[in-house]
Amino acid sequence: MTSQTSRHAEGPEGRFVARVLVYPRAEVLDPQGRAIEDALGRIGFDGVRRIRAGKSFEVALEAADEEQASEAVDRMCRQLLANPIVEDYTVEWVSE
Amino acid sequence: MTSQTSRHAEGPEGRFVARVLVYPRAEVLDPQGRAIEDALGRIGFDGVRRIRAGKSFEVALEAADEEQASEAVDRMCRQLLANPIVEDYTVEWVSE
Amino acid sequence: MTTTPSSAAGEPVVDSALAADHGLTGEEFGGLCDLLGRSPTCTELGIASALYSEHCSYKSSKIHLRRFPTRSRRVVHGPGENAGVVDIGHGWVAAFKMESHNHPSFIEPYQGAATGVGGILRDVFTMGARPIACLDSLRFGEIDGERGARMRHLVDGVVRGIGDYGNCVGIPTVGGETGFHRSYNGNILVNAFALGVCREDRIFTATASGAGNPILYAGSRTGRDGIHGATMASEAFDAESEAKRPTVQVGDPFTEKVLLEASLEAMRSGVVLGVQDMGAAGLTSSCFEMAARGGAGVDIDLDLVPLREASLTPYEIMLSESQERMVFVTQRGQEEAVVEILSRWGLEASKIGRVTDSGRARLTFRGRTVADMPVEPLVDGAPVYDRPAAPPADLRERQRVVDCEAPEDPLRALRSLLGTPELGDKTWIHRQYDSTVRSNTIVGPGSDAAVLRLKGTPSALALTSDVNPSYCWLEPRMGGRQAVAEAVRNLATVGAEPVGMTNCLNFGSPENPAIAWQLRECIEGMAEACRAFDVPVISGNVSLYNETEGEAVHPTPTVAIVGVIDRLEDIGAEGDLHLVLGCGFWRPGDRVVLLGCDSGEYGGSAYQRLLQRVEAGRPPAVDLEAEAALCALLRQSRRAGWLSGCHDLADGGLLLALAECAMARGIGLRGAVGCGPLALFSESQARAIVTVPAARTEELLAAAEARGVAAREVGDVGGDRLVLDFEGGTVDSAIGDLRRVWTEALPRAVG
Amino acid sequence: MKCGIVVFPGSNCDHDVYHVLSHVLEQETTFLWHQETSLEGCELVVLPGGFSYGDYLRAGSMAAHSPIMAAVRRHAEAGGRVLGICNGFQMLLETGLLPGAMRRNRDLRFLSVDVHLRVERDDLAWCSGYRRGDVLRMPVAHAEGNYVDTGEALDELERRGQVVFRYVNGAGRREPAANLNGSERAIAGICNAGGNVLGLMPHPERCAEEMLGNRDGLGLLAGAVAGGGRLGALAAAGG
Ligand SMILES: Nc1ncnc2c1ncn2[C@@H]1O[C@H](COP(=O)(O)OP(=O)(O)O)[C@@H](O)[C@H]1O
Ligand SMILES: [Mg+2]
Repeated sequence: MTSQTSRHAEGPEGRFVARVLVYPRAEVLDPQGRAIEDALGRIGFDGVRRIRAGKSFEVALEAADEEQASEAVDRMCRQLLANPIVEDYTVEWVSE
Repeated sequence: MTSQTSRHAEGPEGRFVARVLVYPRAEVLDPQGRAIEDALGRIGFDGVRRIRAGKSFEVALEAADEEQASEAVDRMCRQLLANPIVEDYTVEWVSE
Repeated sequence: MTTTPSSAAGEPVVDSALAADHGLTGEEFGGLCDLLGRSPTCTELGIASALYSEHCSYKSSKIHLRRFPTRSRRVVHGPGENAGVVDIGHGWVAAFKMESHNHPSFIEPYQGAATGVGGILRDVFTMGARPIACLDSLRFGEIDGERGARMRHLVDGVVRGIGDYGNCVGIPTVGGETGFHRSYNGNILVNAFALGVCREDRIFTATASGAGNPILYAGSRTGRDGIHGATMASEAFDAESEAKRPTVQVGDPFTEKVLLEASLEAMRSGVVLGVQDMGAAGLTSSCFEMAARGGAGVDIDLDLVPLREASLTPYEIMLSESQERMVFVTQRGQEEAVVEILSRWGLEASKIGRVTDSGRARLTFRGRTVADMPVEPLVDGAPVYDRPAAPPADLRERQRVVDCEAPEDPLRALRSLLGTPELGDKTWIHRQYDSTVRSNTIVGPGSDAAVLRLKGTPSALALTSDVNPSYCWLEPRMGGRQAVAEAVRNLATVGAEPVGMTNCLNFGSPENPAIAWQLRECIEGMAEACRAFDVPVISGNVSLYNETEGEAVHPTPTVAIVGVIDRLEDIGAEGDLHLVLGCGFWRPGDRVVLLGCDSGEYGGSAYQRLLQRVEAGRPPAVDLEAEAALCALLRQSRRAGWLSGCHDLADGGLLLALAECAMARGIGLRGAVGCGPLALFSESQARAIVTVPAARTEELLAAAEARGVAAREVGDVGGDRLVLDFEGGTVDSAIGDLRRVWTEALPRAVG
Repeated sequence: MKCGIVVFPGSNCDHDVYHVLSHVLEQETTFLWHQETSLEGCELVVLPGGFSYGDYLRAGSMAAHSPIMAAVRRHAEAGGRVLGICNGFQMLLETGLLPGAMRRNRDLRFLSVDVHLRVERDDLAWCSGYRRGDVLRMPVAHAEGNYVDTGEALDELERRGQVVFRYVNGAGRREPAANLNGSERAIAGICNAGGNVLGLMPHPERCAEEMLGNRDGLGLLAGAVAGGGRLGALAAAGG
């Protein structure tokens, strides 16, 4: 499980926006990615080497400070947004 | 539809990696995002203001140059990865 | 290649410690060294440990399984094939089997349950049969309150996993069962059943024969999925299981669907000799079992196996449990025809080796022989244990009869029972399953038995799965009998003759004498009942070591039986069949008749367990003759077209069964029974309620008398209330009220 | 009428439609492989239910790019009949032959139940067996049947009378509880402006025979092949 925090963006009144990306773990089968690769090949995109298909969440939350925001998002990922058994997630911070 | 191109990353031998984010359009109800907001509330995250739930694709492709890569990914999005009636997409470039 | 096999670069040294890590006893390891005449390579050790695991070898259960009757005039293939096969008439055969995916589902409920469905479907279509129906038998722990949070997550994941997989492949899930009990808190049970049909001359077996014939690999590429899965399924849980997490397999139902279509097409092409899917222990079990059945050997070049990651070792390639993979043996020189079919369906296929007459499995990797083992002794000569068995020390305590208090208000008791997840409506589950695809479903989930028409014939198939783990825990032999009896009875309610049984034996560790005893006793009870009803066991699966930190699951020998209704037209008017074969009241004015007698039995009953919070005493006695007589009467009445509905009495007893009949279509009953309030909840066996048009009552009663089955008229169908006089009072409730409690129970419990 | 059922990898209701068209309605019926480019003279083309390409990206999205879809489009543009059921409806949306899109069901779960539908048009061949306002019962079985389009597009759809079926309660009235997947305006099925392309989420092929306890769907399939005299009668009988 990788949790990479790059840049925190703080909006007015302690508002933070995180972007969570969730992908199947590298060693786990990604049937959706495979199917999309094949489909792109069929419709004539030959340059495509690999597709990973995942989920993306934009989480807007209030928190006292960066640290709390970061801690909360990390907990959300572990508890709900990602399934650590088959998925990895990364967290990035975006400005509103 | 928004297509925002930020930074191109070129790997060895004309290999590019794009990240495509696809979200329900703002005016379209996002049942999944809503469900996650509710679920997070139930398990005690009170700071959450809004969740948008979307898809994320990592596309590794070969192309002669940035422009071709960018053009190809944009076409993929329009033809397959996003449905413009209900979804917006953004493209970013990541290094390998 | 004649070189002595050696481990691949970077693999650990094989010694008895490594063997112990693989679950082999010192004796088993010694036996393996003797068999090979040398120390095994790493790959060989992996292979042997998989083949010697309980999952593949049945080493602790084999001696008991021999008790099952396995033959009848209808049996085409008994146990030993991927699925058993029985003749269902009109030139058709049915192939079916049930399998557990308990441990994987506990670790990752969605993928675990999904891949369980995938595996059982492959077992069926590798026989050449087209899958037409699934059942799922589920046991969960407590789901209430804080503590139940993880369990609710498991319920949700398992149900979505089963649904998403079966729905995508397009096989209807037409029934099943769902139970909750604290004994499953640390080990849930997910048993998946699949049934397929096939013209009788089109059945295939998983056999490798004909030296020189090519072996093709088809389907998904091999990754690091589920390595050690087979061994894992045979070990009890402990804290270390967490570390085994990365071994979860991910299912790809789309690939399964195309593999299904392509395989059936390839088998029809005439050039395929044998087919086997890669299930538990992947390439190992498929190669060894196919070779063993054909009395042959195989040479496999592991460099030719399509991989998802280039870095897999031969050990990993042989043990990977990546899903949606198959092995085909074709006529020599004809492999292209099969490759062509597969590729039309978008599937990769590659020739990975050939059949030999050496009787050995020889595996090469990067120019080196990494395994060279005799096939037959490893597959059929795996150790067999007669484990010490003894009744549990507290058996007496368990079976001590506890006085059961009569309810002050039977209606309140009924409502409490209806409001438990255990007895509540299961629609929340089965409405996530496509139950009507393939357009054969006459009766789907929500009845005693599902009924599927067989297109192009006058007949239908009926199927059901049953077991009462509390009964089995209190008195395993009786519980084993009861599971079979209830399944046969459920089939009889729709007039179906049982033609074959499959089962899944879910128990704790057989190394514990009390569990070994439970296993033996349950099997003995099941076997007695099978003989009494003349039902052959044609396939099955054993799942042992379902225990966590010494806490074993209740003994749960899940039984699934398939029955045949010869002529649907005998049973009722075509347009009414879905009503007549269901178990609800629907036609006002019909008479309600109760068949069978009550002996006031409460041990292990829902009333005692769920309302009085006691699990003790002896479970209801199963009188096999009485059951057989009741079932014969039900089938006779069905064939004669007398019945407009039928529901057997099971968990919860008479009042609950009547309430279920009333809730089904919101049509009630006005009636009376001559028993006290407590007896309304007794679970005496061999009983059923039937509805008949008033004009048919005489015939039915006469037939019952002729067969020695007690029969008494209870009342009339009609109105929107359930009104039942009993000795000392009346139950009177609007059906809508009962329905509300019943339908909200499960959704509320799962949150 | 010669009927063609397109088989995509992952189609799983293809045989069910075949059974009704061929054995119940006794039409000349054939399967068409998704990689073909010709419709072999079929007058009715059915895009069946199932999970084409696993529905891995969006339901119907990958099948929409199949070679045969060009021929289906030409057929539709020339006024030929095209019926999309469930996954087939999703494909019609993805190809743009019908307007709108699908989202996941409101409660994000697969939904397998009988629903009630109100017939909103009876001037189309498809509905020749029904009357406007008829309430039909049909099974649905889908995860992505939550129909959506922009407000203007929906208004336009309504104005042109392209809504053919709506989810209603047993009494024929719209209510949120009857619109289980959450579709905008309770839309269950729509047609194109010409009325020759129809898509719907429910499965008429699963309720077209007496033995299955429900024949409400037969009218639609009979309507689909209506044109000959005998067939018109059958269509009427199916309602
Ligand atoms: N997990 C499940 N999947 C599908 N159907 C289920 C499931 N659990 C229960 N059902 C259905 O709910 C109904 C009631 O189940 P149960 O009480 O076990 O029936 P019975 O006592 O007659 O064997 C049955 O029709 C059964 O098929
Ligand atoms: Mg029953």
